[in-house]
Amino acid sequence: MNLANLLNNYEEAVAMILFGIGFSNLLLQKNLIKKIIGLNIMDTATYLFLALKGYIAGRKAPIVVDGVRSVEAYINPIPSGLVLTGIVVSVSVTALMLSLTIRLYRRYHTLDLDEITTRLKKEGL
Amino acid sequence: MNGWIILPMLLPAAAGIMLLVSSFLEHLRMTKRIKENTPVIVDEGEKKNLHYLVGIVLAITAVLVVWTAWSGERQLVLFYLMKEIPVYFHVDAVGRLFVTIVSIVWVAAGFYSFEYMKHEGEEKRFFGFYLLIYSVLIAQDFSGNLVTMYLFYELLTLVSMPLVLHNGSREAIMAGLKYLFYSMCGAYMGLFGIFFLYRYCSTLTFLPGGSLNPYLAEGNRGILLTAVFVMLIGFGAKAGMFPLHAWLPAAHPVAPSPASAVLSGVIVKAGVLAILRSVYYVVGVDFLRGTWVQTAWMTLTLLTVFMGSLLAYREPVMKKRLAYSTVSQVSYILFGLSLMTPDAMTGALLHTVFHAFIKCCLFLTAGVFLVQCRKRRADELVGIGKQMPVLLWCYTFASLALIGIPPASGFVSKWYLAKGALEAGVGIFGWFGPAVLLVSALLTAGYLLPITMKGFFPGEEAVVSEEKKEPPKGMLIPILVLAVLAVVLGIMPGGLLRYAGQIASACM
Amino acid sequence: MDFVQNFPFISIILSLFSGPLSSVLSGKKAKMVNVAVISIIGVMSAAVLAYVLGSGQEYVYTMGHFPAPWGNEIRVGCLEAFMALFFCVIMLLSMIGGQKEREAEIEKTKQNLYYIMVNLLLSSLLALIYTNDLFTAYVFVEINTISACGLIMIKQNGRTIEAATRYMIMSLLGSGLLLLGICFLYDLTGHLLMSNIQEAVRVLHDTGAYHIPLMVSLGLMSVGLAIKSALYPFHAWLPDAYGYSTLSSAAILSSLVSKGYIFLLIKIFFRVIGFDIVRDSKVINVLFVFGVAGMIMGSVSAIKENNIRRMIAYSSVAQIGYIYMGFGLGTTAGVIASIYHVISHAATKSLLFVAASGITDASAGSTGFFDLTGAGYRNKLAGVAFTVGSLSMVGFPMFSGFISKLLFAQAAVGSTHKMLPTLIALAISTVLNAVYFIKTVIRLYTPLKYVPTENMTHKTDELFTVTMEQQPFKSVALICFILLNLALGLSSEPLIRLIQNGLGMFA
Amino acid sequence: MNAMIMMIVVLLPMLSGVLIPLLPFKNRRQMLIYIEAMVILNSVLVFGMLMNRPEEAFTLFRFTGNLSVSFRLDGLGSVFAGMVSALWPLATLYAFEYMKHEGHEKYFFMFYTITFGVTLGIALSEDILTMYFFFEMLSLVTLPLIMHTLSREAILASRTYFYYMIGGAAFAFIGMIFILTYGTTLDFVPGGVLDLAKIGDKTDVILLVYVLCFCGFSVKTAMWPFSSWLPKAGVAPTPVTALLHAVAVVKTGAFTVMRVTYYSFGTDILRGTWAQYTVMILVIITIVYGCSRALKETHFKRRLAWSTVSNLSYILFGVVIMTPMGLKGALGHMLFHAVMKICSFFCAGAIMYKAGKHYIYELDGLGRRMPKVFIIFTISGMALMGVPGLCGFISKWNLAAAAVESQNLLAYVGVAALLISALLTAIYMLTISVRAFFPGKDFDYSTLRGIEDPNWMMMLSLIVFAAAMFVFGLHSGPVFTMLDEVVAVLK
Repeated sequence: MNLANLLNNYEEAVAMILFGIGFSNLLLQKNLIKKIIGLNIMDTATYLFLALKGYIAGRKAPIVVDGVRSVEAYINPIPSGLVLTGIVVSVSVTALMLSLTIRLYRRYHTLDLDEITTRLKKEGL
Repeated sequence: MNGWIILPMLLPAAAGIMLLVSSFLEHLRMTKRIKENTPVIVDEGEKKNLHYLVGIVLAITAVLVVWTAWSGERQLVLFYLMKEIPVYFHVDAVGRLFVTIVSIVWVAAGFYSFEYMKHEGEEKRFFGFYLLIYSVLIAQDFSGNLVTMYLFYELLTLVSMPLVLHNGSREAIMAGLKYLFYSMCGAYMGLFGIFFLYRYCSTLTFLPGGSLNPYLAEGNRGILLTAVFVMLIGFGAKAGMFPLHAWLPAAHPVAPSPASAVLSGVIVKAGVLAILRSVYYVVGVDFLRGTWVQTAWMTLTLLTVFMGSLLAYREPVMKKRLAYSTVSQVSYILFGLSLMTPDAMTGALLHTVFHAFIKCCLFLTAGVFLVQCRKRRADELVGIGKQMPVLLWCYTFASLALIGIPPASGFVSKWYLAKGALEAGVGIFGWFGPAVLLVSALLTAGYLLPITMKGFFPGEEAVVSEEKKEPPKGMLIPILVLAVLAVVLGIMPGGLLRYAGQIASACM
Repeated sequence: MDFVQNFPFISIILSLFSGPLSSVLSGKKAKMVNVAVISIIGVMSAAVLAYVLGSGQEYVYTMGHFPAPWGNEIRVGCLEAFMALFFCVIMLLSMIGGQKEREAEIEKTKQNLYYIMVNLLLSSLLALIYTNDLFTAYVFVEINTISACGLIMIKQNGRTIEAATRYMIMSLLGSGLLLLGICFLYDLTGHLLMSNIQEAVRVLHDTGAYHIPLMVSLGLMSVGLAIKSALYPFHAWLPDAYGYSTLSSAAILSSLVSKGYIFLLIKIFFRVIGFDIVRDSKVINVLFVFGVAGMIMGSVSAIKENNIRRMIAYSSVAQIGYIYMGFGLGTTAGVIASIYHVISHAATKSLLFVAASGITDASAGSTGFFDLTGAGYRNKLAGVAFTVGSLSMVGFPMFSGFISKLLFAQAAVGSTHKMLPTLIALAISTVLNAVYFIKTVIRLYTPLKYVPTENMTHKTDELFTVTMEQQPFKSVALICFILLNLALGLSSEPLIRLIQNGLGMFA
Repeated sequence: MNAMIMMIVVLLPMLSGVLIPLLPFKNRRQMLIYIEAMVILNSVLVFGMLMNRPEEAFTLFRFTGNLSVSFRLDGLGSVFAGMVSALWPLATLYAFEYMKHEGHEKYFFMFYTITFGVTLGIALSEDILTMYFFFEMLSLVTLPLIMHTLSREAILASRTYFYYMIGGAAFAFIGMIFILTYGTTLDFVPGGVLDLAKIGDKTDVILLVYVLCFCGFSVKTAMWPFSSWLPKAGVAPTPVTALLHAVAVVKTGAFTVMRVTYYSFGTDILRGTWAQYTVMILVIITIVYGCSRALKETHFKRRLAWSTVSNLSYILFGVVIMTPMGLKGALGHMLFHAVMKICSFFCAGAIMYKAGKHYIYELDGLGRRMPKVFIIFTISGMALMGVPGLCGFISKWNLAAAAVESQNLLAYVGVAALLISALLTAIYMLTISVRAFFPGKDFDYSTLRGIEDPNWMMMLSLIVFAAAMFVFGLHSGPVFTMLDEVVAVLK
């Protein structure tokens, strides 16, 4: 484990840093929109990581254009598939979160979750 | 004919219980009458009958007891309390001696109280318990093993407590409870010792010289000595030995005088008997001689002797003064026992006898002062001798005997105590003990004799009526008898001395 | 290949498609469909269970007949089949028990939406149970999250939306970590199918290569799922989500959703990593510590709580602590105890939620602690049911909780270092459980006249007695739950053997 | 078939109890006759069973493979079962009169009768699991009895009670698990079942677990520092306090401790270890602590409850001496204390019932109005103190003899504690009697108008118990011969 390793795998390092940023935003931000942005950063970082793992330098995307070439010509297609699935999941989750945020905003006119909680307590619900 | 042994116990017990029940029923009737607002009639004739009944029972019992005791060895296993532990009666020399003292004092005080208790009321209850205690005391004296003795020892406390709280005042109740708790405390400490003796002795039956099992005791000396010591302190409570002596001065003044008389004269001797039995007849003196237990015991008794006298000297209330005197005098006996020599033990036994008579006599006298002259305090008793010379003479003789002025009885016992102390080979205690006894005797003179002096020589300024008002015969005669006994036994101690000597030599 | 072997796949698909189907149906019809689907799946799971038990071994169902390592697989052992059956039963009973509340609390036009969510939830749970593919598991975890969120927020007031938001946030954190963990593992092994990964991990482990990344991956997945199943201290969302959502939701969420994640974690431990490797790692010690903390702290929070629903919710935190503590012991016996507790807790907790609602029905709808005074007399069945549930939670012999406590303790004795902490934590937690549950039970049986009324939010004349006839569905559900509890408590032997067999098939 | 009877005696009271609220009784009298008949029938069955003891075990049902609820009758169990069965009918008789006032009788008697069965279940348990099972059941079925009046106080008391019970059971549970793991069997075997080979070097852990388990089971005997529930539970109707809290519940605790100590862990591994000293210290503290609290207490029943705390620890003291003789002493005290304490509680109940007095300072002069009750109370007080001739002395004697026999220094301290406690007992019991009989010279009896001794139903129980105290006190041989046989298996 030395610094050289880190530099060699700089893409992975970037993915992890992004994940950290996203994770901490999701966890720590008060503003719901910022939380959702954090969520997306986090997910994207994962996709970046996955995509990196599937990528093999010098090869092409596994899309058959002119007849089947040998397997060596393409990168590993599975991570790409996973990334796609992940994007679908993340989009739907984001949509759900946003819709929840809209509802909360309509009710309480704020995006601060803690403030909403205190108001709820006042309402005594 | 061993079964006879039970009769003198049963008779007073049955009579006592009968009286109590009848007193109880009377109470119920009374409360009902109060409810119905009918006047309460006290039947004088009934009272007379009561006196006859009690008198007859006392007399018959006393005769029976003396006859049972002095007509040879008797023993009886009544039943088994636990496995291997029977309730066992056995008439032996010590029991004989004690039971005789008890009977004499009991009859004397009993007859005295016919007259005295008129002032106190609740006679049926009083005599009921009085008879019960008598029966328990006889049983204790005849007990043949430690557990039986303990059984009656504890019963004694319970049945004698009502005498203390007889008049039902707040003070009396507190004193009664105090008496109860001190005695219980003592009894339980005794019991602590018994538990250990049960384990380390081959039997709990009284055997002169003890029955400690040397094999078992080996290696457990420390705990065994502690147990014996605890036991001594415990049984010492009833005998008024320091540190559990405080009940005496509280209980005596509030009890009716005959009750204090028997408490002081006889019931405290139950403690002495318990100690005597456990030390000389169960543990055996050989085990204790020369140990720290003996030293500590001697120290405690001497301390009590001195302290009791001193407190008595400073005490103005007559009955309290006598109570402190008892504290001091009974510890003479215990000191004698603690020396563990035949002579000292003889002295102790003699002192037991003498002190019983003397102290009973003194308390009965004090009772007369109380009811006849309405005087509680010693310094109020001025010029008594002019009013009741016979009484005061009795008092004076008894006092002299207690102080130990020859030829009165106390001298003989103290002589033997001192002799025993000097022979015992207990180092510093050999001469220190007699010295304390002497000082205490001086103090005794100091607290008893002023009453005589002031009684006969009230001084110039005191205004004293010269009218003769001797107490009624019923009260005077018992006092007279006891006083005479106190003096005569001192002049002719021969038989008694031999008897005590035999007991002592059998134990060593 | 027997036809029965298709049942797991069919049941997942059936529930998955009945979801969209419900969207075009009216509320009433959607309900019928839902009940029918759950029942059918239950029957099918029972058939599968019988089949697996009969054959005595697991089987793998390859989807679309692509072989490993490319195809997606379903793997069925007796534990999986039993779990599916059990989840169906609990879900069915919870749906029956909470019917009246659903109709009252959900807008008429949105009734059918609720059933979409339930159906989706069921399908995701089944998929979590059956799947042999890690990434599929991830996808269904997310579906699970979304539908659970829907269940929470369906009763549309501020509380539930807020609770749903909080739930979503925590869940997403958890699934983010899970996803990252899966990616790491994929990176290390190049496989997504559990059995393949296990082989690869075994090789890695034996050679000692990539030890740290493997551990990181394991840690990420464990923590992710722990967050999702509300292990202390990640439980903040739980009381609100369980406490304010509609009855069926609360019952299902507490007894099933978190259990689905836990089951997935078990699979990861046994089928993906291998339990001996997990045992050697320090991850389980972390789980153990948090589990024990959860056992105590959950109960402490529950004691402080004045709202009966939230109290039960906090109790869930404590119970999940038990389960993780069982993992943390690092022995197979511990895991068996945990699985048994998953089952017993599911049965008990939903019983408690339904009973609590029966009690609040008889207390003018209030969940406040003081308002419940004497409710045991007003709704006798709910009172008895709550008592049974409480005793089970406290670990009273005859009820299911006792057996799980017994199993935990036995497992603990097998572990040298964790023995005393576990036993003492168990004892303390039992006492704490007793404190709040028995307090409530006694409150239920305290007559009204002995309680100062100023603490109550309602007037005593608003109270009325609720009989069994008035709540036929709830009563049926309660009686079934009670019987289930007794059955689990009195004859646990077959079930324990089944769990043992199932775990044996895992390895 | 012979073994079946064990199941019958356990289940019959439960069943007949459950039937009480369901059966259509025409009037109270019918119900009472039914209850008493059932209780007596069951007691007769129990004694029949004790006469010809079934040798084999009987399994009721199984929890899991090797864990089952099963019964077997051995010496120790016989003693306990016999004691319970002898006392129950009398106590029930007493309860009839007393409960007239309390209301909800049906439910009361339902649980009251069920408790009988559960207690017998403990007595007959073959293994530690069964015992634990009934132990928990007992906490549960007695809970409604304490709650019975449903007053605020009763509710609080029952809560405290249950928390303590559950806590105790939780720790007892640990012990059970260890026996399950390290024992050769769960069954009770004289001398213990621990498998030394399995334990290896973990003796200290076993000892710790024993201490925990001991504390757990002794919560029911109200051992310090777990004793405060017992006085609080005194809010229950007196028959309950008397029977359950002086006899059944608390004695169960003692009984379970005996089982665990002598039949599960085995005394050989425990004797002379720190575990023995620890529990003995706790017990000794309780002996003195209970008495001191009793002394301070001015509420009549609570004072008796504290006295129970102390006396129960006498029993535990016998147990922790960990010799057969100690067990014998403990059993003796268990039997005798049951008689003494039930008698004094019944007296207290009669006084509270007839005079409506709850505090000791209110009892002045009552001795004149209720002489029979107070005489019996005094006798029971003296028995508790250990006055020779009454049964308390005998049991104390045996305990102390066992302690001295064991040659354990701490046990000597225990003997001293026993005696200190006896002294304190004298104070707190006799002050009551003295107060009642000697209220002071100028006491106004008219304030006590209309108070008198209770009717024959209550008096009968009292007189029987008082007589029993004398009989056992004067002639304890047969009892201890029987106990000797019981403990003979341990040698």
